[in-house]
Amino acid sequence: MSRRAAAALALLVLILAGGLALTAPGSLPAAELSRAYLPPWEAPPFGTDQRGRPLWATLAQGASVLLGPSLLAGVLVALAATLGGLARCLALPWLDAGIALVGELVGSLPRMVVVLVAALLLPGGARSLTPLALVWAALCAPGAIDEAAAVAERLGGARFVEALRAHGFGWARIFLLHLAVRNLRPVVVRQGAEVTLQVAFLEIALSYLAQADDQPSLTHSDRVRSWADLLTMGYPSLVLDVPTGHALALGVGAMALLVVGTHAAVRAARAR
Amino acid sequence: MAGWWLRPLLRLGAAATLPLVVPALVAAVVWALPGDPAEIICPRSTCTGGAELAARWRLDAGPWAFYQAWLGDALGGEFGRSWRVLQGVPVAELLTEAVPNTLVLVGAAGLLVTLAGLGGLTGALGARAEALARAVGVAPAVLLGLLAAASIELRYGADAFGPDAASWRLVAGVAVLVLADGAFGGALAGARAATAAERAARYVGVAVLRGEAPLDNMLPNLAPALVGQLRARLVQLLSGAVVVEVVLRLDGVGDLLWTGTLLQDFGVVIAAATVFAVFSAVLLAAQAVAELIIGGVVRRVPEGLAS
Amino acid sequence: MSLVASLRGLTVVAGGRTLVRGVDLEVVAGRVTALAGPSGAGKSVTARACLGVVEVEPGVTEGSLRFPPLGDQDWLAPPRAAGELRARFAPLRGSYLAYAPQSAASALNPGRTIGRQLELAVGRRAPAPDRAQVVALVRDGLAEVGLPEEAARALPGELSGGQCQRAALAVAVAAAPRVLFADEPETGLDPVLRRQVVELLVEVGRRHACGIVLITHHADTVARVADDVVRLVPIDPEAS
Amino acid sequence: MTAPFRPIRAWLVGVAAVASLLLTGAQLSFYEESLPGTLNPLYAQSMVDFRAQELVFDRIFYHDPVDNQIVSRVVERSELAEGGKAYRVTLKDGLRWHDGKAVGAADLCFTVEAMLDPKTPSRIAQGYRTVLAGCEVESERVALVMFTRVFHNPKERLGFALLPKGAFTGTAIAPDTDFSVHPIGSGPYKGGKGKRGVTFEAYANGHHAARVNQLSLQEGGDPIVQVNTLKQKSAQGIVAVAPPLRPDVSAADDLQLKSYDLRSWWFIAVNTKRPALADKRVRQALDRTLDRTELRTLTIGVKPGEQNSPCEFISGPFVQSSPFYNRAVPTRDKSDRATASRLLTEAGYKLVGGLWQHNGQPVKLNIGMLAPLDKEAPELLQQISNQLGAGGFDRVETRISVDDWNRRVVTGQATEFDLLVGKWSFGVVEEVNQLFETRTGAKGAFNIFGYSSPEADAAVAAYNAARTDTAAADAYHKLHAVLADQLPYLFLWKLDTKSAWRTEVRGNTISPYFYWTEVDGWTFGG
Repeated sequence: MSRRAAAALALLVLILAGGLALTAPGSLPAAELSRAYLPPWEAPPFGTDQRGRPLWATLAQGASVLLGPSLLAGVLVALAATLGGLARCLALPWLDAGIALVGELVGSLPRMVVVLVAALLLPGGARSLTPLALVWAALCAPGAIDEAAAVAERLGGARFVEALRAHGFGWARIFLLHLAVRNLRPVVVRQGAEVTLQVAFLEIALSYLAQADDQPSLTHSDRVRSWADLLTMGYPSLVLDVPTGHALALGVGAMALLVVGTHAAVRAARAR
Repeated sequence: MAGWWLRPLLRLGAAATLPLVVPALVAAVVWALPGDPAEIICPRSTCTGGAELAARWRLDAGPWAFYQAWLGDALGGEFGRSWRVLQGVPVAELLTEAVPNTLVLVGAAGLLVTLAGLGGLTGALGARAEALARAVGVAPAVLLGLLAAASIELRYGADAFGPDAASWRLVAGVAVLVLADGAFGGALAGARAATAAERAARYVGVAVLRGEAPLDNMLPNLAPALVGQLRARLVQLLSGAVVVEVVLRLDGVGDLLWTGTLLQDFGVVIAAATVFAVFSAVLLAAQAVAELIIGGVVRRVPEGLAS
Repeated sequence: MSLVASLRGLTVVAGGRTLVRGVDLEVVAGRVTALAGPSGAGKSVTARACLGVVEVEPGVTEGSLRFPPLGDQDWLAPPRAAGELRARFAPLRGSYLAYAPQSAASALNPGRTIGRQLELAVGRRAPAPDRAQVVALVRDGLAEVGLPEEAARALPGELSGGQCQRAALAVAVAAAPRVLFADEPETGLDPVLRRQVVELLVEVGRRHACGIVLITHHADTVARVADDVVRLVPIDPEAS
Repeated sequence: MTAPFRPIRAWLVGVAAVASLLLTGAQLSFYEESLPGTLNPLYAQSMVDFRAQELVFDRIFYHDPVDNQIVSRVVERSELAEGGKAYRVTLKDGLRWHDGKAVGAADLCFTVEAMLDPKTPSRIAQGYRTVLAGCEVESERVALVMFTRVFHNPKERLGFALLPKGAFTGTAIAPDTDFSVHPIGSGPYKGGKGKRGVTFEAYANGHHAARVNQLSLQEGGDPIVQVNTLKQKSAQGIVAVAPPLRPDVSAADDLQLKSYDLRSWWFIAVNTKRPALADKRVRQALDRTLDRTELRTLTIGVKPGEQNSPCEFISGPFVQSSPFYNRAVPTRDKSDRATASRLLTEAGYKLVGGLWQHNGQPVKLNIGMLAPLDKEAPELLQQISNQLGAGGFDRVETRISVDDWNRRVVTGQATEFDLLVGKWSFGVVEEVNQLFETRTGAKGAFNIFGYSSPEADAAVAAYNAARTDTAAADAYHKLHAVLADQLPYLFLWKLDTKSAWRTEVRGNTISPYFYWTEVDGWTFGG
């Protein structure tokens, strides 16, 4: 798939998810028990849940819950990686050692454990994904910075910059265009996309686990549903003859959409 | 280069302090939060053993005093009682039941992931295996866990989550943990990439001309990177264990941490988080020891000359 | 003086292009045969073919190679696929045939001490020496190339360029080879070191009654040390 | 039971359990609404706790489910003494605790003293401190219980569970002791609480001979999955079946739908302490903003006019079948938005941009609901919120876990909420004093928002002074009328609970409120 086609696909997924998130209803639509469990062909576009509510509302609300924070986390990590890569070209050994040390410490603990302890200590049970997304981004940043710095190292680091300076290029042009845009772009976008996908799946996992224990989710208020609800609703269809297969398919489809989007973004940004 | 043994020793130091740092951090954050710390740790109305707990853990005397008291107890195996996850049961008892389950789960998964690394190193597992593993690995642990739980429930019905299906759930848990979030695929890809990069180095080509085996030459230089990759992968397995244990209802430390967080049972959470810190510390220490061994092998000299 | 290697009519083809054609080479124990020619003439390809390591396809298409002390088996007889040659020459590499690489700093295994690498090389001698002999041979190997005994404990990264070149030579010779291919030993060295290394090579080679094939493009080196010269002329692509 | 012996005992219990399984293989597994919080009767908080503890402990006196008479399994004789201010109880002979020790008068007096001990921080004990004054052991099986005053129903006042003196070191009993997980009782089953369920093993005793060897309590997940699991014979019963699934259960021929009289009624408590809601007219407006018929249809799935509907509307804090229910006070089935806005404007509210404002401040209602209610009336919180939104109120909703409800709401600490959706159930004594009496000392222990009104206090005083049932009924009729007017609670409906059991389970009489009182009569073909 050419880079241009990949970029188009990634953009399409982003617009689709963004559109869904923006059109998400503020609270649960009214229930119509008579229209429960309708398959997609009887109640387009995605059928209804056990309360007769259209599944597209759950899909949209799920997108609104996880899209913002996961994109935010992805962008932050990408930014951190870019800065890390540029810093490696400044030949500041103490900075490189410092980043390595932080990376070691942060990388030593399982991320989910850190996120859960943070969730416990969040004051007043702040039911939002953003703080947890920021914690996750902070945990991923050192690894991303390391990898970007390695790319800068292979380029020649400070020597590469001096060579370009010798050609008379300005600092901005060197750091922004040559380093950031041309050389660091592939690794930085990949790191950002990976974190975006991880945070989105983190939200789905946390919401699903909360429902497994019949407790309110840590990541969103009870007013809205998340994609985890599609999985919970669809699970019985695997085990019993309960007509919620379409909910499971929709949930898995939504997750697949995220995967396609992030992988397309990575391919679009890959080196020539 | 400063003594090669400096970095492993630093790592050993980090391993020793990690289990001490985690509870300290949690205590510091609790005191930094608005509201009365004692109310967060052991609210008076139900955790009425609180008076005695408040005295023993010196909740009123600030974070440092609490930390020292808690740590003193913890080293003695006393973590106080759970007042919400299983009210009345000593947290130590919950841990003694949970820790072995997590060790078996993550241990077995870790073994398979190590095999993936070796497969990548020796070339036994090729590009096709990597592509397949990465494709499956795209699915997150919660999705694979859900499918595994369904398959078990189809086979065992209602007592799928009872005692007699426990061994099947463990096997499914290991499979999910290994395959999900690209654990196996990542380990294989990482090892293959590192090996390919090393094989391209000149000294390997020359070693072949000298009649030596390429792998034998690469190993000492490749080992530190592979050990580092493996440790990061095992830490990722610990992270995935939380999801797998809850979805497949394996009573491990991850499930304990999750239930504790959900029910805001502070004693259980700080104990479970510290156990995870101990697991991570053990991995760090293992990596340090491995690096020391590798350093020793690299610096080996024929005996006679060692004078 | 006995003939240790005789190569007749070697032709190596890579894809559509012929790298070398019709190369003849006689290597006599104790004598230095220079394999000279401009870079790209196929000097390295010839040396590697003699070591049975051909990474191109179809690779060796014609030529015969005999090592008289081992009998009159033609080691380049078909089948000549890369894997086949690699396996066939395996027992000879590092024992009968040795290879001293150019710019040794990046050719020695960074993860092994010089002493250890010498020990492994010595271990490939036939019959295998025992513990005491190994230590003695390693000590002699170092002394022979003018390296102090402490160098045994050093990693290649901790030695200078010249020291690495000497160490690489010591490792190559440690296996008591009968044929030693020295690939551009002067590269990356300053003029003074360059002269010392070449002389050391010749002196050590003669002492071990080893047939040396010196690959170089420096005319003055050829003039100074070579007993015989085989000049390779690059093949004109249109002509082949 | 000192620590070293516990492993050995546990091992023995394990062997016994396996042995009993092999013998009859009769394990009856059933789904509860949630796991019991504790098996220690002093700290029972939810209905689930009371039901689970009924299997493990004997309540001294209890209501016979058939004729509602007050009877006992542990008391041989009992008579009033000291002019009605004391009660002499003679226990039966041959009763044993689950650890084999004999049950004696010392245990009865220990239980009373434990409840009177101020260092036992149990709310149930706190309630009994206004009833019991002390206890004297007169002989090995005779104890004299002293009351704080003369009661017209002394036996009903001794409805608490008997605790073993030998299992505790002192009368101060803390909630988080091992007893709450491995209790020792005298009831038909010995209980052991695990993380994922509770197992009960039959314990033959002088007064109990349960025929089902083992009961296994599990937390019910998705209601649909529960019903289907029942159909597949993997479980035998569900304590509370969600209304939408009841037709499905009654349609299945190998399942039985049995009613479980919980005498419970649902309410929305209003925070009378909040200025914006202090005015009675505002609460009356809220009451008219709600449309109970639509709520019932959407959440419980009961259509208007349905025959013997499980859910009937109420106008006060009692169920219609109770003698205390005041039929003169009408229920408000439909919403009346016009009157509601008139009342609000009278109370000084202004409608700005579609939202009500009270002296310049937008009124944002913080609504909380007891989480497990979601199972019986799916999304009730959401529908109430939608209706209040349509009525012009800004609002935010939160589901409150059972722990937080019992820990903060019932004890009056959840003052950050404006509306709290909950449910009260009454078993032995249908007494609502503690809900509406001004909260002073031991009085008004369950007064959620600290509501206080002289008329309500007067009605409660009249009830307390009543010597006869009719006098008590009149007092509560007056209270009903007062509350219907002042509306500290918006009274929703009575919802009786239905249980589902497989037909192989026979003789399964379900006692009101405590459920398992007659478990000895249950049999299970297995």
